[in-house]
Amino acid sequence: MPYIYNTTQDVQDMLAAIGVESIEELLDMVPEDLRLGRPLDLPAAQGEMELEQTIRTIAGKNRHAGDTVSFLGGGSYDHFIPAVVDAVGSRGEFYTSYTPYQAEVAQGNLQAMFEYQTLITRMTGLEVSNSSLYDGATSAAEGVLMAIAATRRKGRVVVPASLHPEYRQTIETYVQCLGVEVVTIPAPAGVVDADELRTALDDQTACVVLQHPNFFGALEDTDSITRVTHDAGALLVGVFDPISLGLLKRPGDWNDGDGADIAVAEGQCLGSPMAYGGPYLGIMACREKLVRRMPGRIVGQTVDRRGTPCYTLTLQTREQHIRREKATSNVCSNQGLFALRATVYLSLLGPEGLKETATLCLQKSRYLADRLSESDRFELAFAPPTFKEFVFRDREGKVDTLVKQSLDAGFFAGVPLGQFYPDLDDCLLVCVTEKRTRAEMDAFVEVLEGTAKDAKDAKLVAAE
Amino acid sequence: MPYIYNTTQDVQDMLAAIGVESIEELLDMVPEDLRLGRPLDLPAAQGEMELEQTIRTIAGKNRHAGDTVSFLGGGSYDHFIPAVVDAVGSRGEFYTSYTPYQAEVAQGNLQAMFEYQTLITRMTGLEVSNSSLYDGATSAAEGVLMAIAATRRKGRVVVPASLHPEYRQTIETYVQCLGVEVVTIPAPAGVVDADELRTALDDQTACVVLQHPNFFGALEDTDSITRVTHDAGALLVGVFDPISLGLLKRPGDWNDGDGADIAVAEGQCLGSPMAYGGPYLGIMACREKLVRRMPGRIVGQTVDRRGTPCYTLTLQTREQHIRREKATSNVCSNQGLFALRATVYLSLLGPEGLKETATLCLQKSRYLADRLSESDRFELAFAPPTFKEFVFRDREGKVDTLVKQSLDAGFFAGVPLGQFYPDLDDCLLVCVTEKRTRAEMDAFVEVLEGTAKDAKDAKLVAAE
Amino acid sequence: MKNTRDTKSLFELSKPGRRATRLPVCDVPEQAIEDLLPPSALAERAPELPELSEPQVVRHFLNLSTQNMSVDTHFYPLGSCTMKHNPKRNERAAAMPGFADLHPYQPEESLQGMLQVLYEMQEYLSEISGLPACSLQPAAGAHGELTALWVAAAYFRDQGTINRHRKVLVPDSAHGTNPASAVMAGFEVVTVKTTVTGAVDMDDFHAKLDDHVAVFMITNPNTVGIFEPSMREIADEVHARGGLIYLDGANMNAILGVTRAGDFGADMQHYNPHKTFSGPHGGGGPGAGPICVTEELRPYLPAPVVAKVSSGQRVAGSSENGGIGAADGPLPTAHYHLDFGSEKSLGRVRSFFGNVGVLLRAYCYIRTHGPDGLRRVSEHAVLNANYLLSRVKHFLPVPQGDRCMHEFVATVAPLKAAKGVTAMDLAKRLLDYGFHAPTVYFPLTVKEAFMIEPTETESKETLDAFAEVLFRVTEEEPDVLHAAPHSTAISRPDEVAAARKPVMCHCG
Amino acid sequence: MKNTRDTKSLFELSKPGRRATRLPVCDVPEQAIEDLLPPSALAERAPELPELSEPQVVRHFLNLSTQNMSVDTHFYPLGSCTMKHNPKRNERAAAMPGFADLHPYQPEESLQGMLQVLYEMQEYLSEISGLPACSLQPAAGAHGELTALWVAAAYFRDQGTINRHRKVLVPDSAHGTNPASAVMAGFEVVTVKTTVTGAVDMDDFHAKLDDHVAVFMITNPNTVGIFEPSMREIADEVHARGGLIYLDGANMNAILGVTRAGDFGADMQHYNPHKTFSGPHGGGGPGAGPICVTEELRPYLPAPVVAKVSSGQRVAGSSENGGIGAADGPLPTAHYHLDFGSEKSLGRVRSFFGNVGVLLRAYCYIRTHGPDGLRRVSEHAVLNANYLLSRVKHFLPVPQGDRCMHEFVATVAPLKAAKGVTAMDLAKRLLDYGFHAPTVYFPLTVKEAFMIEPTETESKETLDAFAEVLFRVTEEEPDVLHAAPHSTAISRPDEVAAARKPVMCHCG
Ligand SMILES: Cc1ncc(COP(=O)(O)O)c(C=O)c1O
Ligand SMILES: Cc1ncc(COP(=O)(O)O)c(C=O)c1O
Repeated sequence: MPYIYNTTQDVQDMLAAIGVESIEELLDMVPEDLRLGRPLDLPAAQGEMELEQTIRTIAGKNRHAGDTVSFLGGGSYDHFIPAVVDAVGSRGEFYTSYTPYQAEVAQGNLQAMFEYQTLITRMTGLEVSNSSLYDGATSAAEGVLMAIAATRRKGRVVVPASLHPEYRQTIETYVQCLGVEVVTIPAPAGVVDADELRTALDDQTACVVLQHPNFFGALEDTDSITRVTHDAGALLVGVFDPISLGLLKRPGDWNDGDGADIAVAEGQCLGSPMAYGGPYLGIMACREKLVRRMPGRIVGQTVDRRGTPCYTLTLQTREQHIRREKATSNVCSNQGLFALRATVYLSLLGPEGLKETATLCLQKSRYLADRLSESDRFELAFAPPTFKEFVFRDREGKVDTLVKQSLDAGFFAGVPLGQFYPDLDDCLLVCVTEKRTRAEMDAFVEVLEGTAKDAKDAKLVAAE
Repeated sequence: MPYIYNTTQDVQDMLAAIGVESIEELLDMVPEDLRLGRPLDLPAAQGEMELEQTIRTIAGKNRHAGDTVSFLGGGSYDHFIPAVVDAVGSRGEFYTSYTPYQAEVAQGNLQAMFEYQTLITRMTGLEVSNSSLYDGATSAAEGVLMAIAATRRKGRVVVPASLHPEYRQTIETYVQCLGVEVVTIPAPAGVVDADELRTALDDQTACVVLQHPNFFGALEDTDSITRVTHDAGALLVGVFDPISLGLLKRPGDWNDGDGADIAVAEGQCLGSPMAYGGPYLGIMACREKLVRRMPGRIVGQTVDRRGTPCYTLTLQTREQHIRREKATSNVCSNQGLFALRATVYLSLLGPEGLKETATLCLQKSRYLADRLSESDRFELAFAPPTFKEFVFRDREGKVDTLVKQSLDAGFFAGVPLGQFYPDLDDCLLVCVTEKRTRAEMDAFVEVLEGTAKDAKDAKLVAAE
Repeated sequence: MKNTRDTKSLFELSKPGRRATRLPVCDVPEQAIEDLLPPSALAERAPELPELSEPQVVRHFLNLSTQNMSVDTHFYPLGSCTMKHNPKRNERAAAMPGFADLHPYQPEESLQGMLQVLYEMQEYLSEISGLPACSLQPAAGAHGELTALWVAAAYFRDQGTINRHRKVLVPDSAHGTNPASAVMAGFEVVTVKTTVTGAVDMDDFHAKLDDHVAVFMITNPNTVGIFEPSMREIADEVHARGGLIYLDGANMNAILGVTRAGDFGADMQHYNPHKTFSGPHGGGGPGAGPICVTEELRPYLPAPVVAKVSSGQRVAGSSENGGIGAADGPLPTAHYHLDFGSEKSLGRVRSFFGNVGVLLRAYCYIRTHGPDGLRRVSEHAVLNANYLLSRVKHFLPVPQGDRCMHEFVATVAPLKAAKGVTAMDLAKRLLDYGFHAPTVYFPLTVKEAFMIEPTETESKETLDAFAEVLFRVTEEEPDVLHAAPHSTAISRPDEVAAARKPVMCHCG
Repeated sequence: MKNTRDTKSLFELSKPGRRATRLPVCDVPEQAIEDLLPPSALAERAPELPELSEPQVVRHFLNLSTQNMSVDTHFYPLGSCTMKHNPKRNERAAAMPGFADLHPYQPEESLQGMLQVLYEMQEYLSEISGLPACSLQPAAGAHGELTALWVAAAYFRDQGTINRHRKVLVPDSAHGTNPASAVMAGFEVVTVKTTVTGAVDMDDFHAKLDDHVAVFMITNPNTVGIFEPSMREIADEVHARGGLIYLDGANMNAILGVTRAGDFGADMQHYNPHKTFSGPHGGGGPGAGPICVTEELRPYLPAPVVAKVSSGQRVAGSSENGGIGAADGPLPTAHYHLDFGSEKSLGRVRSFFGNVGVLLRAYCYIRTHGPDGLRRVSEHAVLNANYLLSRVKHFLPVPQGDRCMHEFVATVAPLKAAKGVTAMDLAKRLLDYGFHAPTVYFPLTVKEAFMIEPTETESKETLDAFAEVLFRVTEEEPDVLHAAPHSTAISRPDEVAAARKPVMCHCG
């Protein structure tokens, strides 16, 4: 047993000290009739070398962004991760410690979290950040719960159809048992219309959840929507793409600083691997006045008994381990390691690096969008300006074939939207990060157009 | 500049403090006429993301033991490296520190080196180990220089042909300028004959260098050779394979403890990557009486001014930084990081793990040797027992074709011996470590035999 | 080797014009930003991030790291958190590009290895729990509780009894996440008393049990490390009322291969793979919180789950679900796909599939151990805890008695009464001796609780050293203890001040 | 966070029967060992390695690591060692399986990426040195010196003048490796005096220069950080006698893109890529010591070197050299192969190709910087050193004057005379303030030498802090300094005792 120290001698000595004959005797506490009378039905143990061979073989059955040029986005992004992020993230003192209950032996984690919170407030333009939640979707849902509690409005929550569908679904799950309705406003032009939104808001509307750039990559009219939302006495939960803030206004600055009351984001793009969707980083910031309703751990600065400045967990009376059923949330374990990674990532990028990254995403995605628009077969689905993602339509409606043939040619083509929006089943959501090169995009366009040429063959394949 | 902190403002402030106008002025110390008046002709700078893409593309042009089943050995081995070795070796405090000149802030390195030395003495059965030299070949050469100095015999050094040819060549380079002759004893049966060896020893012979298991993987008659060597008043430099010591007698124990006077080895097999041949780990141990002639750093245990036990570099008066032209060697930087890795590796294996690893190598290599011997086309080149490597002959003499076709089929077939021994140009040196599976070996044999069937085609290809 | 200069905050270390990152020049024709984006959407400047060089970033964070205790470096007997060794081989596996660089929306045919791991993981967890249906989605233990309660709600809704089954019973010794989750899922929390051994007080249980009970959330072994003696009885009675039993599986480390939730009457459970199956705790997270439920509850699980199709079988409806190619082309060989489940599914509880990186490490852990190994884990976890109990009880009373499963709870109350020394004092003083503190003041049912979970990945030598130090500490002068720790850079942060006027980010 | 239990020696931590490694069962028919190997060759038992568990190994070494200062964590101004930042991107590159898992005897066609890196590295180093021929083989700087001297010997042998050219001139300020290498290569060492600036004493040089001089080994910038003022004159005069100039390139960090060995008269030089090109020092090593030489000396370089064949060209004799397949099959596209060189080659200086892992990191470093970036490295190395000199000279005399290249040497001699405080005292006291010490007592030509090399990868803030602490330290009470360091776990090991009765391994 590689991880167990006890030798046969140790076991004997320990049993003697306890005063029992055998380990089985210690397990007597489990009533005989509840015992599992057989070995578990699991594969046999493997040593490290065998395990590595097993795992490597399984990993080999996957294709990944390292061997396939990826144009996939939709909330998980292939941004570049500097080596320093891994070097820091793989420090045992960071990743094998836990929640800093003993501040004296956790100043490293506490300070890093405090720095993370500071970065998030500076990124969002809001006053307070917690030290992480699970992911973007659950952060959005927790933001909605905060809004419900803060406004004491339990009627409805309004979300545009341009919000990430999985975020919408998650919000639905979170509010359904509380009797709150989720009202979806269509976004046929790829963005929500502020006037249409207004009509959905009533005096029992707790909040609007606005994603900007939205799921389709498009920029929403943040100013009008902020105004309309606040006019209705509802709170605005802004969902942002951290990378976009290299160019775009911060959620707190929308509508001249009126802004989002709560801002949430998926922080995976800040130095964490895509890892088939998790673990990721739920970012949440809010206005000062909402802090006592905020879920999750918060680190505060204070002094110790000798007056030395230091850090500690604070406002713990919001939390489940103190307040139990009266807590603001049930969150316990969070995503500390990824908050750390984001902190390192942003430290390395700095303001200029973030701006340049955002600019490259913008320019490159626009290049691909322009190239695709030139084709007879493809068109952009929506008119509004986009940041790093956009939706294009295959006039021939052969999205599955495009995806399949792209894969064969070495590309992840994009996210087929039919799975989320039946009327967009001829559309793909395409993402271009700073990692993509012009050569890759040109080759991708050729593949897509090559598919066009082979449309007949493709059709045959599809018909089989 | 990612690694330079100085901002434009810093530069101005610093120049002002120094009292010069520009950095160029500081470079005035280099006479104008010696200056390079142009930029260096090198590729343009690349940011981290571009660099990684460049490097990844280049790496992609290589095949490696991860994608090709390797039967290569001959001094560099595909043994399994546990993840803990990497985890420890990638600690910045280990790999970005240097020679422990300031013992107070280097106890980590010093203790690890002390533990390494202890492990090596226990592995070799000799009393003293240094804390590493460059590699196996230079360690062998340094061992020869020690023997020359210790015996004050400057006539010759005797090496069997079964010594790794690159080690022999390295020894030749090291002793040539000193006027010492290297006499090679043939090993037509794959091992050296003790009686033949005896005839080469004269009263100016400083040492015999005996590799066991030797370059062909075969076991030498260590007892007789030790006796013959010592009878001639020469020292015995033993070259060993650390993994083999899970089964075989330690160099210090040969001939009933008479043994090697100096033992050297390539330590790469102990947890370091093959990395196209370096950096590796030169292991050296010797008898107590030879310690003051030993090259390289040695860590000793002592107490500090408060009596606390601790570690420090010791016997430094052997070294170049103290003794300059009178030093035992010119070695300064050594291979500390790989000595550390070896220490971690051996800690993880323990006596049982080493024994089991050695046993698997033995059993599996014998399996492959047996399988090949069954074939009409192939035969084992030598009769003596082997450990993890063996030499087989292609009766058709198509070694290059075998290698090529194996590569195409996903195998590194073995080391063609013609490059070192013209009369063995129909032979391959094959190695089987614990990582190889029966399925891989069976497939390999099929490929080799498939080649046999396609001999005519292969011949055509070769003739082109 | 202290270095306080480089641990100044990032914002103090920042200097205008410093840079660590250099991006490539744009390789496509650049357009004016104003032509691409509406000026009203553009920020005047990028956020005020610190400006640093790469060496500075490295030094800052490496020096910070050494201000933490961690499992990699210290004994960390934090009760209820199962701070066991985090194998490096699992980290190596998770870093493989074939896992780390997978996008969640890749075509399924490009994900067969990943889906295989997840499918097998569902199977393993079901086998270990004795509950046949599994969802890997929840992001942590608490999220698993919440998800399971949503499953329960969906079930009662489907049964048409949701308006009757409104209550969730929670023992007072339960973890705080339990009642908090119940409230989030829209239930009413009813607290059930426990005895000194942490066992459910059966009188109180009977007093609280009625037809409105939807779920009994039980932690078993409970938070004082005792296997619930009335487990079967409780399950039967709750079931008789139409209610469900939820097992908080945080303490699975005690019972792997010994007994199973499904076998002792639970209908649902979550796992904490970051505890039981050695996922590193990441300074707070990530975790994962997969749940297993009975066959009856399967339809309500969140979607998607991974399904396996044997060779020659077609997947029904996979293309509707975004599965690519499965319905086209030649008949597939055995393969895996995402199944978006029944109409009855409660829906999504998060984005994408789950905390896959944590699950993958757990997968490696389970495969490293196999059936015998997993049982041995629990055996030695129980052995270590009992051994430590046998040593500690001589100087710190252990109200639960002489025996425990994987952890036990001592009390510092007598010491407090005698000398004014609190559980917190002892905890802080242990830090001076190079031990992380146990969990203190939890469970709430034990006064001055001192909750010790050594785990199986510690040596007798360490346990002995810990017991000796703990004994020595109990003998020390109260003043020394009140002022502890003494050897750390800081000591006893003023939490009251921190909460009164919270400073939650670096200003200026 | 100290933990002294887990830093007991491995041998004290060992316990019979503990294991961290589990090997697979043998999957081939097992034969009795005695049938496979002669019993006389077999050990009675495996070596007495410690028996440990995996968590124990991790804790032991991680705790040990934090007892080191390192560039990753501390300012480390160790003169002559160029302790600059070690970029993490280079580590990532070196860990790629496409480099880390290459066997040195793979067929060349399976190594084209590796050979490309090495070929280009040869070209880069030649361009930077102005010396057109390159060997990447030597394993460290000292090994490079030795190899270059063997090149010289081979050259003189070939010229038939080896019996005349017997002497190697070495300045007294040179690194100890220079004279040691010269002796190993069979030459006689003649020491040349240097002035207070470390410059060659031209009178002494003229006195020592004769027709027997084979090589002048010069370090330029020299070890006190001064560019040799008589460089050209020395080179010309040595050449006039038929001798060669060898540049010890340890100080290349000062002159990248500014001046080149070949341009200032050197015939040979080594590099220390682990200094100049950011290879991590590994707690002592590895390094690498590639050398560049003139066209005239090329034939004598060790074999093999990497050669490039343009498309359509055949390699002569590649199959004799173990190159596989190159002479067969269709005409190759541009590719690389090992060239085993001329008859005149001095032969091998080690096994395999070289310390490739170190060279690969250096390759990444050069490509990260490009031509302008490399020059900027030297500019800022020189700027930082001069700035620190301008601050230090006010309280520690710097005999060489007000100016330096990449490093400078102060002297503690006056302080010693005045208060009995030595360079060692200051060095030890700096440790208390979180700085690694500079190099002390080298070069031997400066009394109580205090050799400071800040490198370009440090900030003005750090240099200011260092200067302030150093100043404060010079003002401290001698007793405080003699007893320093005070804050470390140990202080001033008894080296005399250690050497008198050396304990070089753990006994028992
Ligand atoms: C008994 C118990 N239940 C639930 C949880 C919550 O698990 P998580 O932190 O993964 O959300 C914990 C975690 O500490 C626990 O100890
Ligand atoms: C001036 C000088 N020359 C030569 C060397 C030797 O280099 P290496 O340690 O790489 O053998 C050093 C190393 O410290 C040095 O400083």
